[in-house]
Amino acid sequence: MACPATGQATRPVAVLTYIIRRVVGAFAMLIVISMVTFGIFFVVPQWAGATPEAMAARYVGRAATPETVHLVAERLGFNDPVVVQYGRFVKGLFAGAQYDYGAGVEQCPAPCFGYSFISGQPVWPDLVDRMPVTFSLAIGAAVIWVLAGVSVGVISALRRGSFFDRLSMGTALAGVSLPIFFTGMISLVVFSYGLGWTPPGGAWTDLAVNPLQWAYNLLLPWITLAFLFAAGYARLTRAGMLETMGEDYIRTARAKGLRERQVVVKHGLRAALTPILTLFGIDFGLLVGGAVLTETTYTLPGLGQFAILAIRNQDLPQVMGVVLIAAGFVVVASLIVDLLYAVVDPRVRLS
Amino acid sequence: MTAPLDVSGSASEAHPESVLAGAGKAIQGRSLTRIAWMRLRRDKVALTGGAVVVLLILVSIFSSPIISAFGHPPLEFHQDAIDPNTLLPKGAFGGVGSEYLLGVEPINGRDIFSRIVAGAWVSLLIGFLATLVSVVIGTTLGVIAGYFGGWVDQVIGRLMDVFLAFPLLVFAIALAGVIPDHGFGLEGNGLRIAMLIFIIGFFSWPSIGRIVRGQTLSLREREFVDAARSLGARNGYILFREVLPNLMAPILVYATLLIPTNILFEAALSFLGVGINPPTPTWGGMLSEAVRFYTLPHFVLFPGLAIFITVLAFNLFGDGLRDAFDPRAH
Amino acid sequence: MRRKTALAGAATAALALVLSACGGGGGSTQQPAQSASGDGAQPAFNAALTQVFNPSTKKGGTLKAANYSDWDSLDPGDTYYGYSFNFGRFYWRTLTTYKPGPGPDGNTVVPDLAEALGEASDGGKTWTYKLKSGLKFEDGTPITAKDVAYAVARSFDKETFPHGPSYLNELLDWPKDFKGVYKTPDVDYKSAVEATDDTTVVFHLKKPFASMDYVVQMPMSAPVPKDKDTGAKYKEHVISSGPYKFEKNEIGKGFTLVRNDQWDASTDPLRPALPDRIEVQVNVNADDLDNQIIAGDLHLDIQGTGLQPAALGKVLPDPALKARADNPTIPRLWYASVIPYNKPLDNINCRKAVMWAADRVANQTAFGGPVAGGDLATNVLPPPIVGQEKFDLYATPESKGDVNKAKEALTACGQPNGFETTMTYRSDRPREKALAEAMQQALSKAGIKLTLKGFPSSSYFSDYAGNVDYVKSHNIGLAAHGWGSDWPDGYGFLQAIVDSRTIRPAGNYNLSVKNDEVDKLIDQASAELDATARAKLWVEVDKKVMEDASILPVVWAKSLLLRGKGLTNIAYNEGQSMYDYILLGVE
Amino acid sequence: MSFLDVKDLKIHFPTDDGLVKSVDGLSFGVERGKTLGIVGESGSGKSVTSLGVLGLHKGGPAKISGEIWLDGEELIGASAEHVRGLRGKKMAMIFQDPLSSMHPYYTVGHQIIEAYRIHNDVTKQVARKHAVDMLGRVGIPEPGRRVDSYPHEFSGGMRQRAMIAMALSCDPELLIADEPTTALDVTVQAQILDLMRDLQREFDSALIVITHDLGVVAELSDDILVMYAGKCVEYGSADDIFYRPEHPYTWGLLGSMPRLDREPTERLMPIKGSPPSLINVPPGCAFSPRCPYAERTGGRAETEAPLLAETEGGHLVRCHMDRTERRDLWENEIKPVLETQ
Repeated sequence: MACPATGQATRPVAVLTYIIRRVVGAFAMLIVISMVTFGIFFVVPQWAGATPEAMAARYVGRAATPETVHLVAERLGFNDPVVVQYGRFVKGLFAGAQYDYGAGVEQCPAPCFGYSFISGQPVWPDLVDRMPVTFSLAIGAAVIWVLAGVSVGVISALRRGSFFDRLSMGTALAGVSLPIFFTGMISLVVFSYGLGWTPPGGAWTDLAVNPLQWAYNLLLPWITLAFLFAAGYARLTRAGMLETMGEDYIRTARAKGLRERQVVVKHGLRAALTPILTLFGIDFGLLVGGAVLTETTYTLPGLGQFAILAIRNQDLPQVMGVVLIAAGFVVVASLIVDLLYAVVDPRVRLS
Repeated sequence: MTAPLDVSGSASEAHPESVLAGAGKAIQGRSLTRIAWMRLRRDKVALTGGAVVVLLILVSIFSSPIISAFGHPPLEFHQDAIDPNTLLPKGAFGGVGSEYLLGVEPINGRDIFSRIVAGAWVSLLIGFLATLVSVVIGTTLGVIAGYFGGWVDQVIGRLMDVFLAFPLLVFAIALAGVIPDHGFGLEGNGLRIAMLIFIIGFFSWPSIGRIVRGQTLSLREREFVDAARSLGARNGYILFREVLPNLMAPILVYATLLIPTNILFEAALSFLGVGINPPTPTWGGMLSEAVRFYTLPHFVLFPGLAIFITVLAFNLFGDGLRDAFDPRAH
Repeated sequence: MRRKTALAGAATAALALVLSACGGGGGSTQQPAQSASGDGAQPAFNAALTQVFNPSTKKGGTLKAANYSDWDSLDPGDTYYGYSFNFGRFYWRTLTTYKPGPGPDGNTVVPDLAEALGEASDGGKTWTYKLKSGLKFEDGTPITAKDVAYAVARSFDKETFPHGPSYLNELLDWPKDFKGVYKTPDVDYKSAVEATDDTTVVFHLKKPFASMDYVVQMPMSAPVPKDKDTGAKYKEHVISSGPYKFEKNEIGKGFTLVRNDQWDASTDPLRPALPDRIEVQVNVNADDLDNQIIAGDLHLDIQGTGLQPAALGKVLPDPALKARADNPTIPRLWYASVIPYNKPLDNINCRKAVMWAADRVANQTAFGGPVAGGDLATNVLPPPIVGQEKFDLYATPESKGDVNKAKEALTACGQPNGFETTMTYRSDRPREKALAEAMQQALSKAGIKLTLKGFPSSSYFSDYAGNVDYVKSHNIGLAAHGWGSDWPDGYGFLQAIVDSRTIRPAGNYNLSVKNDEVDKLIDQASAELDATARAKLWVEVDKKVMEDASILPVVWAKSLLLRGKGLTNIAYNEGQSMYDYILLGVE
Repeated sequence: MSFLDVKDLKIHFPTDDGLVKSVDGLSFGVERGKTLGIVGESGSGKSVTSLGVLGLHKGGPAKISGEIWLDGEELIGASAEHVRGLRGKKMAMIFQDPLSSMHPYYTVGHQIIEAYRIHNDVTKQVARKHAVDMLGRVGIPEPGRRVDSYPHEFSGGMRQRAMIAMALSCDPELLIADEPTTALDVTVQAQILDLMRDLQREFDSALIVITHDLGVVAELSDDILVMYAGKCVEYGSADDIFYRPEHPYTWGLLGSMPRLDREPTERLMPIKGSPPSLINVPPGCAFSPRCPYAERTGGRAETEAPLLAETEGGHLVRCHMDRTERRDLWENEIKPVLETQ
């Protein structure tokens, strides 16, 4: 994250250096995350006393013979030391890997996230396949929650103590206190299964196939997810606006004879939105990495659902893939936000 | 305030500055706590939240007598309350009535009221203790970062950034999914509860850490710290005698606001099936079963409301507390 | 054939049980059942059990099907799910298959690729199958005996195909140095399976084995052309030998089957091949799937294991929906293994105490009750198994358990005050969880204290209940378990779960039966070529296991299947224990 | 009537803790070309007064009464929109902390241009030229380049100059400077004060300087008003206040006046205690708890509020002590001590 500091205007070279440094940092972070994830799935079971065979036995059919289990353990490399297994994974990421499918060998180009232990399918195409779902969910919800949250927050701040303020802040507090798996379920029961206005859970159409259907299918998840976030953003915006509107420069703007609307929008909101931008970057980054609870509740075939399935199946290559992708999105989102931050707030120097 | 929990215990809202103003007052006069208390006493909404919190704590402590007075043991099956042909509860709205206050579960007819009362214990225990873990980690690292500054601050600050920008829920699920069955001298749900407390606490410390760091940073520059330092006080003494006492108010406020986040976190993990093992009733676990029976409104509604009311109460109380300690809110 | 009549009796009994279990519904279900036998068009409860419901020969239309999880593999050499065996017959043909259609005949095998059932020689050590003529793959190349032998040989490689059954690996006389067709392409495997000419496949077994016709109805015998074999990737495009071929296949999402114009109906009297297209989605949410079938958006739930609890609550109370349902007893037993590895359950009397103390009605309820769950099981073999007999060594009043007898047994075991042990279950299976909770309740009355532990299905047998070390070190005494037969005879059901010689360090399905007498009887039964005597011997095995008190039967499973709207030609098949998919058509 | 005439101005804020009487019956006037200094401790109500004159409390929670006449126009009763139109154009303000008073996200030039274009219908180019011009007039070097700088890129003194440029951009007839030099170091203070004096002469505007520091007004003001707890305690010409002060609070202020020849933190005659809460102001003299001479009033200080009374030609004092006693104290006790410093 950029350190807000007073200093000179940002120069292109500085920006480039900054980006390079951030990308290097991001790589370091991803490597740490991958090591920890790897450790969780290999070291923790070993603490619990699992042998390579016991681990391989998850990935065979029922009534498999010990020989089968042993062969699979060999094939998946469970007999090697953890370090070697991890090294193989990293090598796959950077140099690609080879996949022996019996009748031949397939080249899995870098970045190779490996092949599912369960289905034998390469992980990367599966991840790519699921991204549009999570993206659609996150973007649609984000548009709604930012618009709704910020406008409600601004109005509440300006009409502090009014009926609108009390009502919307009460609703917002309720909103942040409701778990999405509860609101999601209730919304499905009422609007999909009860009134039949919205499609049942699991409905997903690609945007390219039918944009209207796409939006219709995602409407309920969008609104539910947006409600949760909008509540938080409304509270934040309100707090931020109250704070900003008490700033000296707002008084200055008024003393200049500026119209109140301009004071609010141009001077107040602009400053109040900057912390929200940071939060939005993190929230959005986390969300595109997999909206686990929302996707579970609405059974949307996105990255979050993929993550849960992978974890339940203990399908390590898939887990690694989805965790790294999710972390990657967060890193990219926070990088973009930090760059934007520097654009929005001239006091921020990228360093 | 509680962060929206979808992807993770995402970045919490933080107003270090506003509470800082409160902390500053603490130094000038000892009456801050009294002023805050006076303000809190006038805040009916916060008081209601506080009362509900106290009630919930009492309920979870006295769950056994409450259950024996108003319900049936939470694990007991009641086939008589189930229609054998449909396996659904007999009677309207899931069998809600004087026998079963909130109706019964389908298939085996367990008393939902009792299960909710019994589930309060797990929710609150994990909510409180996980918060304690976060507060301990967050305060320690926050104070160290803020007080010593320099590279220490850099390292810890980077660590907080990493934690805040982390697919935490996915990670916590992965971790909770591979909790072994025994270890650290604990077994089964005892170990699971301990591990969940640790996992949740471990993943939500940065929000507190950031606030404490900010506070410490500014306290470090205050005259009374300078004074202590000029008198030759050691770092340890300054930290524990001068800095920490002045951090109590903001820590208290943010801990109160972190509890509901952690309660939601536990509910989410239980909902996803990596929380507390059944048959121990938990609210999240009840909801995950209710998903399959969405045709039964009572089955979804009551555990959901239990979570909602608890989290709301904590949030109301925490908000009130913050406002009380934050002079600028008035 | 005795088997047939015995089964018919069992089926009728099951039906009667259903009818009585449904109380007041008796009158209303009977009447539509009659009309169903008339023209088969009137929907009625259980209408597709004994007749083809809504029979039709009309071709065309798209069959829409969905699976709430995913195939282990679409490759005939690498799959082990019952529904996969059933559904796969759309795109593969095996040497034999179950006789399509309803009623007790359904669990007999009939030739498919083969002209006739197998010919045993050498006292059951050699089995010979003759192929029909005019068989072709989807690319028009003829199907020869070599393709069948190759398919069998390639399925040997468990490193490449870890999912499929290993019966043939163990039964056939493989050369010592054979490691599979990919790793040792030069090793001749004719000592195990060979094509003596273009139409003759010969299997050489290590020892006499009677049930070979049942084994080769499994898809390992579906032909695979060697030059199209891509090993682990073959599942992405299986070369069809049946009436449909893959149009597209997105693993993890679904696939589409279209007509295979090289398939010759004249070689295949079993498959009417009615729909023009078959569309399959996978990983559909189970509850949504049910809803879509109820609403008519989907025709078929491929897993064929029945409705989810949520949908039961919708279907059972609604007469119109209930009339679209069938409630067959399937060859599956839900049970609790009573594990003799730890004290005091190593003592047979302590195991008996568990048998006596269990409240079987509560257990049955936990499993979904008589309709959704199944009939109260008193012994191991389920009714649809050939020659099954029902007996009860631990009868208690109203089947609700007998605390006194349990305490007597405990005293005999030297634990008059009871003991503590742990019961495992699969945490993602609500019914097993409910069973564990019911057992906890019932056993506590006799002083036996159960601690419950749930584990994920994926690692249940490898890491926990099926892992001997784990069981021993964690004092696991009971484990929820369920088993369905690979084919409906004693060997097909019992071998994997009661033969102590199958027990290995991890990944066990036989969790608790360790009894020499049981093992001896199994050897005797599997070599017996006379069907009647064989069936009797399997009943003896069943009795021995119950005497050993190491399996506590819970229910003989029934499923509640819903016929999709617009489906024609629906019949429940005993052999598949679900609807016979190759018969289906759409309106 | 003066150019600006404030009569019995009261600005009260209702809060949960009670009514805060920030300004309670204040009257003063200032002519074009003249300067009024308003002096008092923080919390005495001086800033609230200035904001009240600008009409910045309108629409807020404050309760305002009294009269404010600007160039013959009454402002308290006027519409908010009308007063807004006067702000920036007819009356302008210079705030105390130029860093926080300028918007951090906009360039200095942008903020001046904005101020100019509110009241002047000109193109951006014209306004920009004006802004550069103004920056030059307040003594900022290279105004053509600095116009595109952000406030945080300026030094403190430059920022204050920019602030002044912004305030003067529309030639206001009334200029209020609220602690214009507090945030600056001493040498820069002097420069800014010189600049303001010069500019006032140039623009012939009425100037109100608000400060807690008598030193500032000493150089600028024609008249001085000393405020305490929302009220005027002493009013008079600069000479009256500096050479003939009669209120003990003014003495205190004089005694704590920082001088160039003294350490700024050193206080000779500190005023003991802190200003009273403006909620529930006690009856009697608001200053009495801190006043060393309170006992001389025979108990009246605690019970009876003193009135603002004229001692001689326009010199007003709010004190229970009689005039001779006050003069006596000043001449014999206070002045000698102050002079020895």
